[in-house]
Amino acid sequence: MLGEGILKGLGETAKNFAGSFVSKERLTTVQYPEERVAPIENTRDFPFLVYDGDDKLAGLRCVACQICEKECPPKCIYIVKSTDKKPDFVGKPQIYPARFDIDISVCMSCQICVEVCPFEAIKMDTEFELSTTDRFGGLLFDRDHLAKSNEHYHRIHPTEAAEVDARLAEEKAKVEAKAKAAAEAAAAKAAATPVAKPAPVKESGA
Amino acid sequence: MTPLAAFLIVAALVFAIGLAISLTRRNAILVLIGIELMLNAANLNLIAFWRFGPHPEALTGMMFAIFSIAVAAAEAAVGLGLAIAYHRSKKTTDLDAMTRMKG
Amino acid sequence: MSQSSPFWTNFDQVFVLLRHWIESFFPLWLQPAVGTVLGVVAIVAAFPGIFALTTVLERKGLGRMQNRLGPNRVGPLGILQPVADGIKSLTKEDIVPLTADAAVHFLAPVVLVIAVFLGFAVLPIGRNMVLANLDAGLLFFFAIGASTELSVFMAGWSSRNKYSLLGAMRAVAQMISYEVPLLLSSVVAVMIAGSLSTVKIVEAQSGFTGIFPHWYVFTPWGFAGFALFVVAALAETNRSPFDLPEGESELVAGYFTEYSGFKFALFFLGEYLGMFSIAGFAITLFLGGWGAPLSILGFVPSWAWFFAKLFCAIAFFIWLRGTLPRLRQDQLMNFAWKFMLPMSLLNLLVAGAWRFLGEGWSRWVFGSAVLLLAYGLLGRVLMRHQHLGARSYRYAD
Amino acid sequence: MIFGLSVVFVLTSILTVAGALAAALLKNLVHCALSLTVTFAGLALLYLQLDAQFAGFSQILVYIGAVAILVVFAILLTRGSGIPEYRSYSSSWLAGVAIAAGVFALLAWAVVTSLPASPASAAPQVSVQQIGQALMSGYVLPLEIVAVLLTVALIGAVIVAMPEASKGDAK
Repeated sequence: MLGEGILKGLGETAKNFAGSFVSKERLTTVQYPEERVAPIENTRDFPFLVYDGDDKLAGLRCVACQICEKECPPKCIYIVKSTDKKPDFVGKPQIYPARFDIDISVCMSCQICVEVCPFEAIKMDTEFELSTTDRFGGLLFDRDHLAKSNEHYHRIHPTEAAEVDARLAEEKAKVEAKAKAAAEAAAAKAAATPVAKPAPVKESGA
Repeated sequence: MTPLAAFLIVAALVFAIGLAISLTRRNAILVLIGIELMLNAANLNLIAFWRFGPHPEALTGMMFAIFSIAVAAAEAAVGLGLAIAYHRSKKTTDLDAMTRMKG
Repeated sequence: MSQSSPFWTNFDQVFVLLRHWIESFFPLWLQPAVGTVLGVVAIVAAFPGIFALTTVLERKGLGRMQNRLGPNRVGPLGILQPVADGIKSLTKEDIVPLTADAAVHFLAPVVLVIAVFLGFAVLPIGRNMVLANLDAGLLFFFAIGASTELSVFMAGWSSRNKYSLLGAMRAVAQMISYEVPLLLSSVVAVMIAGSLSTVKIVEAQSGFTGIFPHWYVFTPWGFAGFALFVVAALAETNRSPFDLPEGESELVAGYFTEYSGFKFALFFLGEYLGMFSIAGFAITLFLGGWGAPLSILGFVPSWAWFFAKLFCAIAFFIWLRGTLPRLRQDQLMNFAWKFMLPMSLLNLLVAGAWRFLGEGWSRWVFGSAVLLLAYGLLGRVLMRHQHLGARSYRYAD
Repeated sequence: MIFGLSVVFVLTSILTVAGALAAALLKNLVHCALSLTVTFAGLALLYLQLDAQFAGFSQILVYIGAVAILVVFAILLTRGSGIPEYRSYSSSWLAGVAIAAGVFALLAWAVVTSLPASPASAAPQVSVQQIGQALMSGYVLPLEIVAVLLTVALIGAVIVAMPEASKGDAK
C-alpha cells in the first residue's frame, strides 16, 4: 500500500518527539561550556614537551636532536641548540634546546613528531581551547609554554605514560647496572694491582 | 469615470506595439510575444465594449474574452513548440534565415 | 454558554470593533481606506511574527525529533533566536555577483514577497475578518500563487550561476506540475460549496450535526481532496520531502545561492509566508476556516480557532520535514502526473456523484469505495518497481 | 481625476504601454519576456477596473502563471539569453514601424470620431455563479470546443517539440 512507509516513519519521529519530553536521558545534547564530555584516552590536539621532576629546564627530556623538526610535514617546529650541556635523566651530559617553538596554527596534530622522537620528549596534549585574539604571537608557543610535567602526561594519557615510564626506568636501570659493573671492574682492577695510589672510586649516577 | 474611448485608445496602442514587435524583430520568440500582445489588446477591447455596452448582464463580451484567453494560451504553446523544434533542427531562431520550407 | 451572549460575540469580534472604533476618528469618505490600511497593517504584522516564531519552533521541533535539544542559548528556551537571526541577516553583507543581472537580481525577492503578501488578502482569518471579500477569492489566490514561479525563475537566471539556474529550473518544473493537482483538489470544495468566495466556503462548513461540525474533511471526497491539497501545497512551497530545488546536498542552495544578507532573508520570509498562506487555504477549504471543531466549544473566538489550526498545520509541516527523505526528480514528476492528477480528477467525479446522489448512506459508500479502490490501484502502479530484492554485485563474490 | 480619466486608469495604462514598449526595444530577450509580464499585469488591472473580475484573475493565472514562463523557457531552450549573435532588428524595421503607426492612427481616428461620450452605465454585479450558469447554459458548445482544442494543442505542442531522435525519420 502506498504511504505505509511514510506512516511508520512519522510514528518513529513522533515517538522521539514525545519521548524527549518524558525521559531526559534520550537527549544527547551536552551543554558545552557548562558541561564537558570527558576526553577519550588517545585524544590528541597539539604537542607538548615532557620534563621529569619539578624544574622545567633541568628535567627536560628533549636533547635537541631535531629529528622531529625534520620529520614535521607542515614544518611548524623550530629548534635552536644550546651551547652548553646539562645532565639528562641518567646523568649523561646532553645538549638541550635553547629555543623550541611550535606554531600551533600550522601544526596539524599528526603525531609524527611523537613517533620519531627517540627520547620520549614530545607527546600530544588534549587541551584544545587555545583561541586567542593575537593571531601571530598568540599561537606561537615557546619552550617554556610547551614544557609540561610528567604528572600532566600521566593525567591525560595514563596507560601510554605508564609504558613510557616503565621503558625509561628499565633503560635507567640498564645504564646503572652497566655503570655499577664498570665500577666493580675498576675496583677489582684497583684491588688486583695495589699500585701506590688507590684510584678514586668513580662517582656513580646522580 | 473613464470613458470608453480611453480604454480603446490604450488597446489600440498596445495592438500597434504588438504589431511593431512582430514586424521589426528578427527572433521567432519575440514575434510570438508580439502576437500575444495583439491578442491581449483585442481582449481589452472585448471587455471594454462589454462593460460600456447596453446589456452587461448578457455576459457576452466577458465570455468571449475568457475563451480568447484560453485559445491564446493554446496558440502560444504550439507556437513556442514550433520555435523550439525549428531551433533544434536549424540551430537558429533568426526569422530571416527561415526561408526554405524543407526539413 | 450560548454563542449569542453579548460578551462572547464582542470577544469574537474584538478586532472588528477595534477597527470600527479607529475608523470613527476619520471623515466618512476616508473610512474604507483606513479600514483596509488597518487590515494590511494587521496582516503584515501578524504573519511575519508567526514566521519568526516558526523558525524557532521548527529548529526546536526538529531537534526534539532527533533526540537533541533545539536552540536554547538566546533568551529563555531559545525564544529570542529569531531576533538574533533577524539581526544577523540584516547586518550581513549583501554580495551581488559581478556578472549578475543587477535589476532582475534585485527584483526577484521583491516580486516573491509582494505576491505572497497579496495572497493573504483573501484569507478569512475570523468571522467577517477578511481583508478583501472577493467574489472569486480562491481564483485570485491561485492566480497570485502562479506568479511566484516567475520570481523563482528570475532569481535563478539572474544570478548567472549554474547551480542556481539548475535549482530554478527544478523549482519551476516542480511548481508547475504540482499546481494542476492543487487547483483540481480545491475545485472539489468549490463544487460543493457552490461559490469561489472563501467566506462562503467557510460558511458552508459552519453547521453542526450533534456536536460534530460539517467540515469537508469528514467526507470521503473531502478527505481525499484535503490529502491531495496538502501534498500539492508541500510541493508548491518547496518544503520537506519536495525541497529538491534547494537540495543542500547537491545544489548548494538552489535558486537563492547568490543571495546573502537581507535579500536572502526576504526569500526565507517569502517561502515561509507562502507556507502559511497555503496552509491557511487548506484550513479554509477543508477544515472549516474559523469554525469551532465541536459545537460546545462555540464560545472560543473564531480567529483563535483559525490560528490554532494554522499552528497545527505548521507543526505537521515540521513533523514531515523531520521524517521524510527528499524525493528524486523523476519520482517527484511521476508522483505528480501519475498519481496526483488521476486521483484529483477522480475526486471531482466522486464529489459530483456526492452532490447528486442526495442524502443517505449510499453516497458515502460509493464515494469511499471508489476512492479507496483508486488509491490501491494507483498506489500499486507507483509501487510496482519498488521490490528491491537483495543487492547483487556483478564482480564482487 | 486628470482631464476626465481616473488616476488609477492613467497609472495602469502607462504601466501597460511602458511594458509593451520595453518588450519591443530591449536587446536581452529575457528582459523582453519580463517586460511582457509587466504588460500582462497592467492589462489584468485594466480588466479589474472594468469590473471584469473573473477575466482579470484568469488573465493573471493563464498569462503570468503559464504563458510568461513558457516564453522564458522557450528563450532559454533556444539559447536566446546570451548576447544575440545576429542583429536584433530586421533590415526593414522602418517599414514595420510605419505600418504600425498607420494602424494606430487609423484606430485612434475611428475611436475618437465615431464614439459619442457614452454615459458610464452602472457597474454590473457579475458573480462567478452567473458566469458558471452562462458557461453551462448559453456557452456550453464553445466550452466543449475549447476543451477539445486545448487537448489537441497540448498533444500537438508536445509532438512538435519532441526531440528529433524519437521521431524516427533517419536524417
